[in-house]
Amino acid sequence: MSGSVFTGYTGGLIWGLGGGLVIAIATLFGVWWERKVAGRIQMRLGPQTTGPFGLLQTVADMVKLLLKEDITPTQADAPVFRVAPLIVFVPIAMAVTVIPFAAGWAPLDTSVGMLFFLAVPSVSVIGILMAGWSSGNSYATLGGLRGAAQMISYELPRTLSVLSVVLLAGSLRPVEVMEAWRWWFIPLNGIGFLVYFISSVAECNRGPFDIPEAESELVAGYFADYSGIRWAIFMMSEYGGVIAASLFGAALFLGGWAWAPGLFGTAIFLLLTVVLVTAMIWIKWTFPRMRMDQLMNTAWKVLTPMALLQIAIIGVVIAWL
Amino acid sequence: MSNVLLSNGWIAVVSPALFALAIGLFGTRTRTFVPWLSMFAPLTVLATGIAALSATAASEAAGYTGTYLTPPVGEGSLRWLLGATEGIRIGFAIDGLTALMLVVVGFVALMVMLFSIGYMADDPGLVRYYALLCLFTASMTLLVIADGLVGLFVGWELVGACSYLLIGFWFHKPSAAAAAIKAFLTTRVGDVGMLLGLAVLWQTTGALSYPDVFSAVPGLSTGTVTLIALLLFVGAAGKSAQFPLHIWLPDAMEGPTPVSALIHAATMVAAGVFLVARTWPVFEAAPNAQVVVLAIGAFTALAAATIALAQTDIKKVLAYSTISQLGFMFAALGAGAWVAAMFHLITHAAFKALLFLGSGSVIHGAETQDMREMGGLLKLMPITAATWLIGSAALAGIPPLAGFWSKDEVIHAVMSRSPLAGVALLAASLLTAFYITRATRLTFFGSYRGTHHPHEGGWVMWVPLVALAVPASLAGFAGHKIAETLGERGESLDFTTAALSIGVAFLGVAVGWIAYRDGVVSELDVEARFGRAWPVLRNAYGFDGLVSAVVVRPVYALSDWLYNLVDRKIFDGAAEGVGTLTRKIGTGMSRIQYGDTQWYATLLAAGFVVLAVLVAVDWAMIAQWLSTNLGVR
Amino acid sequence: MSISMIELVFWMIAAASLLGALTVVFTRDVTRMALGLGVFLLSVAGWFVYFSQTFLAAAQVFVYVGGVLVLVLFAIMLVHRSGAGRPALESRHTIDSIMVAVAVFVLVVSALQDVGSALTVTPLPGSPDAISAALLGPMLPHFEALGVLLLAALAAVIVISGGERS
Amino acid sequence: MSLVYVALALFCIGLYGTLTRRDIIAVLASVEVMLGGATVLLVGLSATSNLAGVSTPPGETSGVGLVILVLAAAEASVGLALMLAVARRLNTTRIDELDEVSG
Repeated sequence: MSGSVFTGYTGGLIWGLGGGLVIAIATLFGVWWERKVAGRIQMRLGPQTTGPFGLLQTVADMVKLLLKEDITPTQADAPVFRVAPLIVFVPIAMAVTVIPFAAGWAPLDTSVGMLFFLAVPSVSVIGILMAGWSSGNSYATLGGLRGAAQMISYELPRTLSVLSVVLLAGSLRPVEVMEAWRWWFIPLNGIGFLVYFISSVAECNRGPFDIPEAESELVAGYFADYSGIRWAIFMMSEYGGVIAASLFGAALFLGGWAWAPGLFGTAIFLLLTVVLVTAMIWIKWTFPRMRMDQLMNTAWKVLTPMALLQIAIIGVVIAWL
Repeated sequence: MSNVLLSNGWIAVVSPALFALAIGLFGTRTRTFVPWLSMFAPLTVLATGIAALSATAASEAAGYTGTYLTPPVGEGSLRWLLGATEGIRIGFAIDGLTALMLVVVGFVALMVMLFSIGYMADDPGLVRYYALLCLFTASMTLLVIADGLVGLFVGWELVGACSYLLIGFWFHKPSAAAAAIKAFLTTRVGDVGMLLGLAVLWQTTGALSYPDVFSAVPGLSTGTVTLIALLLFVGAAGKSAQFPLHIWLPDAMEGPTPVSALIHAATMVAAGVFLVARTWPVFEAAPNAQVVVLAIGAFTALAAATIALAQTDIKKVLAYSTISQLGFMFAALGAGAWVAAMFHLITHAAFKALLFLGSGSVIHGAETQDMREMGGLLKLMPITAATWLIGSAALAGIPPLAGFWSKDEVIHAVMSRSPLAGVALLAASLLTAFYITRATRLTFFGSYRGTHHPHEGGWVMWVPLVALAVPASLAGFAGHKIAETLGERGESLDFTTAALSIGVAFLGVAVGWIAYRDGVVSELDVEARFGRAWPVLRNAYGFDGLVSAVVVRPVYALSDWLYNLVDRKIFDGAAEGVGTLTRKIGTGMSRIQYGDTQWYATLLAAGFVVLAVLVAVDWAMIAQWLSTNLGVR
Repeated sequence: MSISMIELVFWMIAAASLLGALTVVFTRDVTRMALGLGVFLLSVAGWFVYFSQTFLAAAQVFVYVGGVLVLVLFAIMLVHRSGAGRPALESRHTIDSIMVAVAVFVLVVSALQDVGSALTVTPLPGSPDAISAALLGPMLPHFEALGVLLLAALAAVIVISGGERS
Repeated sequence: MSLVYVALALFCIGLYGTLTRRDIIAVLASVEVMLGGATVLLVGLSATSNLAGVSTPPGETSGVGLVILVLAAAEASVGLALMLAVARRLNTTRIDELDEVSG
């Protein structure tokens, strides 16, 4: 890091690639976990025959998808169509690299980490728009537009909710935020966490905010024309987004490794992440889908004021600290 | 009351002007009250005049050595046209002369306004008429009340404008419009002379207010004073219709008859006489100018009287009579008897206004102006006839009526200065008695020859006649009083002159009475007897035709030439050429503006490059290099 | 190879940004133009990283790539409705424009000759602390003015894009 | 010096696009390229030059960049909104068809 500016970032690049791999693998388990939870919610068992507890089911699915024909529709804009899934996935994988997994350590330890985590995934909106547009399909385009509108809208409350954490900790560097973390941040920043959690669900385009891919209206939204590995990458992006958001929330809102020293702390952090992931799955399978206008109203008229309220509260409290 | 009016003499000007403005702006809504309301305007003037007159009579005129005729009873001024210099003072001063004029103007205007109620009752332009009368009253008052030639000139031009507007009052009649233009242009000739006179005066004395001018006159050379006096007289002749600028007054009879009475008999046309009287010190210092005034006055008096003989229009008779009588006044002025001139002005104002209003009454009743269609109106319109007889006797110079006294003074003064002029005036008196008798006979005696039913007007029409008949009869006895008011001693009657003029008057009346005993039949007799002379007289010696041949037509031709060549070809051509050129340039330039934003942006960037190059290049160095290496300078 | 690592990075970023810019200017496909713009904007973020302005880089990504570019794509999709065939982007008066552009380039480069030679190699990092100190210190008026400007722009956008009321 | 070349090249490429593109969106994108080039030059010079031995405080470099960023974002959003309004009202996005003011 000393001398040249770029060593840190080359390191970050390597870690980013590693993070992508990790996310990819974690996604497999994420999908399995979702199917198990969904099964339980729907009073059935979910995958169970392939491997122990059906653990290898998604691996098998993966193999199947890799072998499936990769179709590019004739009226599609081929290069754009092909590159779109990657543009959706890569930023999400990159975002994971700034998460502080252990005391004083994050794969990419940068002074603007908090901003990085919010900024980089926003690039995936472009991928969604590209996917929807390049398909040359009205449903897909509509889905892409919806998704972009939704994600841009929910970026605002999400950023504001993270801002309250930044205010409390007085730093944009995630590692430093974690060091400044105290247990009473949870009650104090309760509203902020709620806003963050809800808008994260919306950012991931998951139910009940899955308007962009609403099967009953838009078939499957922006990735309706995708198949095989590219479709898989979209799914990975979705689960990657869920996992990344949960990781970030577990670390910076719920304390992460700060509850206990050493590896034990990291274990607690991962456990909290699993809890958040589970909560998201639970929400998806419990609540009915929202209408487009409800979706927008929620972002602008409920979540944004709430986040602002939280910032106001913290602004007052900070004076006492 | 009197003190307030006199020390604030400007009220007599401003109040009629305000009435004029108010009537002009709001009069149409209160049509019925307008005439009555208007009378406050002359009433103000009359009140001021009477107050001034009584104050002048009370003041001790003897031993006064100031520049006014009598000690001013009211005075005030303010500075005007301020610039780097002191500016010009414009203000008012009321002395005896002004007081007399104020009374004349106020009284005649009041009578005329009263008379007009009946005469103009059915005219749609009633409101405009009264507004103009008020404006005229204000202007005339300004003319007489001003303490300097600037104020006088402003009033002078304003009465001219009012005269123009009132002559052309029935502007839908082409003859009236033409007469108005003729009057305006003719008097303009005189006014230019007057303005030149003022300019010379300003140049040589640096002053235009009476006291300053009068105190400066003795210091001027005789030639200068003569020039100034003659130029002022040109203005006076124009206004007072003296030869050769008399041609407008007969035509001015196109205006309403009460207007003729007020403006073209009693007041405005007398303004020339007033001007000479007012600036008498100037004329006094210029004997040669006096000779000119005397000559023109006497000639005009005689010539106009001869023309009046042959007129068939009752108003034309009176118009030429007015010219003739004004000639009497100017002759008196030329003879140095300006007091006599003013005396005659006042008596003439009374009896000529009376005669005009009487003719108005006749015209109103008989619905014609041609005396050949009248006759026998004595029985049909007794009051008008009675007052007319008083007025015509006064004009003819029958004692003891007003005209006799003043005319006697005039003839006496002229006779003592120039016997030739005196004889001319006596001849004019004879003709005066003759033509007025002729008019009287044709109008009121014999049998009615018209087709209408002549009748007396309402009381508003005969009351002014009666009211004017009083001064027309009695003003002659006020001669001494008037002279005293003017700061001079009155002259007693000269019996030789009186006997002569009485004889002449009775001779004229007798001849007239006999010649026209049968009305229009005799008219034809006379015409036949005089052969070719009669039409010549009727046409006023063809002077109008001469003027139109010598002046009007060349001017028209010149105007046409200028219009066709200079205005149409040069100025219009230039103006239209500029317009066409601009439009062509605009059309050409608009092709660049074809709405392509990006082309504009390209030009913008290219312009930036050019500018930057211009700034970046070291021109001085290049110039140096060029001059050293190539010898380019 | 005399080229250093840092120079390599410089030229990589330069190549990316030039590529993006040229795509924006020359491509005939609307979507690719937008993608080229995305590449360009990301490369600008790369420039910021190169100059150690990490906060600026993150903000660039957040505001431009995540915001403005999305708006551009939105606009493209709203205006060129899908299914209507892909509209070809056309250019005109290219010759004069290229002359002007080259002239401007030559002119400004020659004007900045002296400035360019004064560059130091190592830029100073712009940390969030320093930025906040600057924004709330000497640049506070700029900061406040920006707030007002953004509000005005927001209002303007709402009014302009609000559409006609009956 | 390479920085100046590259940044100005970006600017002039953007200028070329602005002058030649027929579609408003493309013009707008080209303007963004111009702006990006200028910003790169500004931030780059501010961060790296020490003319006369005085260098810009690090915070202010980013601060200036941020100001430009926000200004540009506002400009872009207003511009896009205008473009949408034009497209909706006049039914075209071709800049050469928007010649209401042509002479």
